[in-house]
Amino acid sequence: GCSEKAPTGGGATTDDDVIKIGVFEPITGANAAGGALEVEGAQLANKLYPEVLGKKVELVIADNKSDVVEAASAAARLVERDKVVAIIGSWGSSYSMAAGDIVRNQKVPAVAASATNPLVTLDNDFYFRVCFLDPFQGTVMANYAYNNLGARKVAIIREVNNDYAVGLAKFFEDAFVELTGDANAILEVTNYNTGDQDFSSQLLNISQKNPDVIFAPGNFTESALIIKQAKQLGIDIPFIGGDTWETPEFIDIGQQDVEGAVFSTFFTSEVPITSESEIFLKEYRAQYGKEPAAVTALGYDAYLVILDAIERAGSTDPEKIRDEIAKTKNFPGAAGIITLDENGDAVKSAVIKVVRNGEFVYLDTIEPIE
Amino acid sequence: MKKRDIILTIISISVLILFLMFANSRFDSYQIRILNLCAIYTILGLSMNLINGFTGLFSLGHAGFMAIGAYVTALLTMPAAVKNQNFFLQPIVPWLENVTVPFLPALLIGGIMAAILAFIIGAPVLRLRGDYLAIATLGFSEIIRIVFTNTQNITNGALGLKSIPNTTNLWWSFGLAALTIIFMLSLINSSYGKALKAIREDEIAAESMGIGLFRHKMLAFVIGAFFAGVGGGLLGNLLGAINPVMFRFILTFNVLLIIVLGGMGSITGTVISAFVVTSGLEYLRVLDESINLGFVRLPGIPGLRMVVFSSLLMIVVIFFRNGLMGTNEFSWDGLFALLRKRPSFLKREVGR
Amino acid sequence: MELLNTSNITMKFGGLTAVKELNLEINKGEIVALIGPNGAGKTTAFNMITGVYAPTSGRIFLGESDITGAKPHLITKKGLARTFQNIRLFKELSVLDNVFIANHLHLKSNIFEAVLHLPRYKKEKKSILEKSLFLLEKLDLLSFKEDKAKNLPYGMQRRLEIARALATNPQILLLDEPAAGMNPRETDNLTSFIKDIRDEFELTIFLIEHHMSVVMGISDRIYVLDHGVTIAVGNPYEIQNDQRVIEAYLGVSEDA
Amino acid sequence: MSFSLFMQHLTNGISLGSLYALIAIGYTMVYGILRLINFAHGEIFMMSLYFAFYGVAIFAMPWYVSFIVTVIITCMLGMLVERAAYKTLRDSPRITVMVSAIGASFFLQNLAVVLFGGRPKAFPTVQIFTDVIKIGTVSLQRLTLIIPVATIMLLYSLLYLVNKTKTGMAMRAVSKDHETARLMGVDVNRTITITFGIGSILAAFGGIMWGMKFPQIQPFMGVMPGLKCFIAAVIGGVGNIYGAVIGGFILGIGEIMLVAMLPQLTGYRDAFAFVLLIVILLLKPTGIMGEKISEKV
Amino acid sequence: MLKIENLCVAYGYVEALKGITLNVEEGKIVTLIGANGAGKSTTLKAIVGLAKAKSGSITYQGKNLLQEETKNMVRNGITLVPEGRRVFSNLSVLENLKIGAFYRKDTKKIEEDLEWIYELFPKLKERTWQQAGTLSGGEQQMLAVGRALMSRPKLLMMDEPSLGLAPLIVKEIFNIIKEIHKQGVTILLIEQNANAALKIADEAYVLETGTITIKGTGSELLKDDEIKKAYLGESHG
Ligand SMILES: Nc1ncnc2c1ncn2[C@@H]1O[C@H](COP(=O)(O)OP(=O)(O)OP(=O)(O)O)[C@@H](O)[C@H]1O
Ligand SMILES: Nc1ncnc2c1ncn2[C@@H]1O[C@H](COP(=O)(O)OP(=O)(O)OP(=O)(O)O)[C@@H](O)[C@H]1O
Ligand SMILES: [Mg+2]
Ligand SMILES: [Mg+2]
Repeated sequence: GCSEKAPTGGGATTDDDVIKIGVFEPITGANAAGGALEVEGAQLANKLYPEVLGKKVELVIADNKSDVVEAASAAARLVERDKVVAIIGSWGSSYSMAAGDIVRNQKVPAVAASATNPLVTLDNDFYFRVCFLDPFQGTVMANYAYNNLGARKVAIIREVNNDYAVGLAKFFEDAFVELTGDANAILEVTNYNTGDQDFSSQLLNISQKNPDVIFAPGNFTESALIIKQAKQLGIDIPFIGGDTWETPEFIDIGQQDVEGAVFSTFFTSEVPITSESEIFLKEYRAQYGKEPAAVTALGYDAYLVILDAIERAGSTDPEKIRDEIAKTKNFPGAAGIITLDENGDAVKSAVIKVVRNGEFVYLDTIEPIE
Repeated sequence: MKKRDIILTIISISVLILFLMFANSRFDSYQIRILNLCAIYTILGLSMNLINGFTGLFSLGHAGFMAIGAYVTALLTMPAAVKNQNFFLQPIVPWLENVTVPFLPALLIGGIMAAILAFIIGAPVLRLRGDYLAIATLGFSEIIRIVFTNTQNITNGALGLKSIPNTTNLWWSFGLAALTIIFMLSLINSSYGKALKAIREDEIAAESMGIGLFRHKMLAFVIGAFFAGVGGGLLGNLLGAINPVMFRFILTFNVLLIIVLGGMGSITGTVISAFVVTSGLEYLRVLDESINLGFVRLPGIPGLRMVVFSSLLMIVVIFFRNGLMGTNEFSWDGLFALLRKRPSFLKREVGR
Repeated sequence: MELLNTSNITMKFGGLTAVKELNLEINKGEIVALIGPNGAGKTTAFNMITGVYAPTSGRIFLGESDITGAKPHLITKKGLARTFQNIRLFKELSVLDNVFIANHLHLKSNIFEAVLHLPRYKKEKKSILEKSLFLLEKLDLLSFKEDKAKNLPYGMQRRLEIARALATNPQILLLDEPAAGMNPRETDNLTSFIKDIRDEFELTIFLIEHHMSVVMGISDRIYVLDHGVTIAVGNPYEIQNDQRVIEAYLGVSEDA
Repeated sequence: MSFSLFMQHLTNGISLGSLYALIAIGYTMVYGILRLINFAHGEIFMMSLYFAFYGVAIFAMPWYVSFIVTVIITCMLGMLVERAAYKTLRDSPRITVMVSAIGASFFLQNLAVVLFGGRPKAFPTVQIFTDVIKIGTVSLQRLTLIIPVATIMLLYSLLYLVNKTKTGMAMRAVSKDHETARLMGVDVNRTITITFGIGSILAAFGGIMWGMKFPQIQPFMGVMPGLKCFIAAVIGGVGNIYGAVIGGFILGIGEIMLVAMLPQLTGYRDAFAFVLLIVILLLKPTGIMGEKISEKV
Repeated sequence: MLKIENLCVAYGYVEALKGITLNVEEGKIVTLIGANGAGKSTTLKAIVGLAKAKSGSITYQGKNLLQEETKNMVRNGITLVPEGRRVFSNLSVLENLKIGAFYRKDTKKIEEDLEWIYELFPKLKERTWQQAGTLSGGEQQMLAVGRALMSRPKLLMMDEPSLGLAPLIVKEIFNIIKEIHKQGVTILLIEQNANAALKIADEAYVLETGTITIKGTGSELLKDDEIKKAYLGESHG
């Protein structure tokens, strides 16, 4: 590629008229789907806002292959080879974590779109994120289950080898136990693994305990199959979940069986929060002819936050950009107003949606807890 | 060894050391990372070659041993504060919380734990043959991974570990790779090494010549696992973050690929192949990027790299059935012969 | 003095009794042959004695010790070595290594001494090397020591197998059809060769063979099996004139 | 556990087991003839789902036409894979062939990512198969009744083919000795190609059934079923067609019952297959119905 | 019938045949003798295409065999009984015989030929349903010959059919070779048992490390002193 021609080692001489921003995502491998969603967002943002400081912004996409070893190399390559000034990504907290040391040591800021694992930004001044964290989301769903569904007993089925699902399940559990004041409010926590397709015995087991609600954090394909199989087994208990469910495929796969499934997410197109949301929605629908996923909006926002920081820094020096990213406050993104806290995490509202008539329908907005 | 060869060997080792010093000061972190990976894959490749290439056991359990090494080394080198930060969902078991040891002992303990596990697994599994051994060892490595996913208060489960001290550097990785090479060469040329090769050639004959099959297979298996553990430890402390998903079968396959391409039963081949495959895969990244032809800009096709890589792999395997080196080893004589264009250096047996 | 002794060893494969109640007595220094039609159970008897199969019933003694059901490598350590009906050399390894490996069982150094080249290993290695070269020279194979075993002509491969077996320092050597695939001329040479090594290495030899010229030429005693059953024991003269042996195995004599 | 609950679990187990069995037959078939673990089998299975999907979704074929086309194309794909990845390696060391096989499987995965995209797609289900019916207290999809029947039918047709026809005899001969088979006038390459074709047809059948039961497709979906069904084949005795079916049922029912009886072990469910595999191999080193391979010395 | 001219075959760097010329006339028994590793088996393998010729030519009834694939050899009437029998151990005796007639379509004739084989080898008839792998060495050798005959060969090539067989069976095998020959089959025979082979051979060639050193009729060679010394051994003088 063209980037190869840049002299390596020694004093960095970047191309003068372009600013490179790395997009660090799983393009191939098991998480390719999620990666693609975020890339869409970043690319759309780049198309709409192609310039900053009078220079063209170029996205350099690096595939982390859904693999931790590769992820570290890909991140190192972005930083050293492509001389990017900042990085967007990655879907999948573990890949972000693998890049953590590199961005910190090389002092290049990274903004994750949807990595919700608290460890990503913890103790790393160079990692940020534009989404909320699992603890918040867990609380939101616990509240919803307790208040709106009147649930007092809940069963959890979680994707045990997925850090996101394990974390979310735990935060939900803590919050729900606190709400009910009942140490046994969680009847059972049952597990499955990524790629599993048969959940019948897990479902039968938890249905025997008669929970009011089943909380099922995990990948959307598996989740859709879980709900589908539950219906086939005649289990008529409401399912609630997390932000990963908000993909068209969740409905495609689940069809009428996922009707009524409720989950929390970052953003809704029904109630555009900012003017940026409307621009994003319009352009996305025009380009792709469908409704965007939340993580796409977040990928879009990650780009904008970086761009904004470059603008404010008036420089392409990664360290200066980092300092400006850290100061991001009340920034109007497509998926809501973004304010980064001292950990570099976004403090923002969550949205609750339900599947109705084959579409995601907005239910409620939950403001962040101070 | 001839005097000439000793001198040449000393010269090349000095050149390597000079190169490492140069690389350390002048290379960027990306290049250094790739070099580190090359050296680590050399260790992993050699350890697997001992089991699969020299002893002829068909073992696909390497990722499991690496996982043990990586986790043990990481947990032993992480300070208590970092551990507590990591284990925010479920606290770490107390006996692990406060142990912190320096890198080298941690690596060794990692290797030894992998070796102990290999010993336990080996007792039942090494009785199996061929494909059955392959699938059983693959199974064990998957079981290790699944156990690591589910023992949250020891391994932090799916969350993985992060902020592992970045201790691995060129000196560690190349130093240990060099030690591994020397160890393997010395082992292979010793009476024990020859016994292992005899087992590969013909188990029944080897046993009839007084070679205890089980004991020697176990020896290779345990030593291989030890080095796999050390390699895994180096890898974990290079990456700084590990999780159970990373130790899937594909990791074993990467190592297998290296030894098959290099030549099963050739130490030289493994070393060459570890460097070629690791850096080659990085180089192919170009395919995923957009290509600027000056007048038009071709968009990169995501995933094309892996398609090209897997087809290259198959082509290489098809045309170099016995790998680049077969079972041959580098020797100075061979090199000179090659320079004089004698074919004896890379002589391949036909119809094997 | 009795060196090898089997008492009523029997081997069954599923419904088939390959060897039935075989009683062998082989004395030190003897050359004993085992003959019989194809499928009579000769190789099976060898496999039981060498530990490849554990006999279904019966006991096997090597000198004083009971080796029934012991692992092949332990039996070899006790001083019993063999060759195979279908050559089983370490094909990809050099001729020298083939013989070298057969010394491994007597190695006293442990693996660390070997890898670190500590003095004891160095000394042992030197003597193994010397012994291997000596054996190769004895068997006229010295000039091929660097060749891969599989590249040797068939006859030499057979000899190498014997050299390899001798390297384990056996008291008794079991040869399974050493003359198979040899022409009559080579077969004659083999006959004298077997006698030579018996004397040179003070061996006891137990062999299976279909070439009567070999069997009758060197055997002190002969056992004859048919369908797993011992149908005759005796010296060559007795065997050649035993009606049952002629019927089952030799056929009417017209000089085999 | 109540009786009706137990029956429900058992039904689920049989239904999963018969799917495993169906795919395991394909593995066993190829292994029996070539002594080669066809690692790409799972990927051929995955591709068949995509073919069926595109048949219905893009080319708007009725489902039955699409399914027939799928079987045909998958069969061709299998033969193609054999040509590319295995044929040239006929006399190579086994491990080389194994690497090539794994390489082929990665190739197909990545190809699927490039061609079809990494995002999962919903498999077009057919109402008459997926409708839920109730038998007593047990609720099941019609499919659950169809799959075991299909599996048994395919089992017997295969047994007939392998044991009673000339092609089958050629297959068995090829499995022992290529050179001699050639000497007898057997077209070894063709026989192997046919074997792969049949194996792939089985993968396609398995794929379609699987897709209707678990209606989602993505490029990596072949890995786990591939591995599990291979394990099923090994448990039953790889190379033995009956064995594959038995292994499939044992694995399917075992997995379900494990979780049913010991709910606290759900996280280890995938390990169950491997534990079972290892236990069985230790008891019977060549699987339940595997031929005893005692090398004649 | 079969003409080999200047045939060279190499396995990698090992030259197994260094230009041999040999002629098999229709209706004859031709035998090829020579020490181990002389290249006898290689000659037969080259004829059926299992070993690749480097140079030279092989013609059979005017047809260039080097162009021909192994699997088509039986159709031309050439069948090889390979060294070491190589019966299909997982097939029954009957199936082994049937696969010998694999290319044939004349089902009725096949049945008749089966009867003929069972007449030649009554032992095989007893074992029709037994798995070939469990037969004794001698029985396997008979099966290998029977299997070859089922293809109704015009030229039958046998690679050391007496290898490892009991004396009684060796005699039987040679009788059968004579019997087959009487029924009009041309035979190319490789034997270590030079004595027996030369006795039945019309013509004989001696192969030494890849070259043909002596040729002549069977009885000529039997009397040849060189041959006696090199191949027949003293006890057969
Ligand atoms: N591993 C085995 N499994 C089943 N049957 C076996 C096995 N080994 C040998 N046999 C059977 O046992 C019988 C005796 O075989 P064995 O090899 O001992 O014969 P042999 O006397 O050595 O014959 P030959 O002279 O042909 O070598 C044969 O019928 C053979 O098929
Ligand atoms: N596949 C092979 N690869 C390498 N060399 C081979 C191969 N097959 C045979 N050779 C070599 O070719 C030469 C001739 O072998 P061939 O098998 O034709 O001998 P032969 O006369 O049939 O001997 P035998 O009496 O042992 O059957 C030998 O030196 C042998 O080592
Ligand atoms: Mg025998
Ligand atoms: Mg031969």
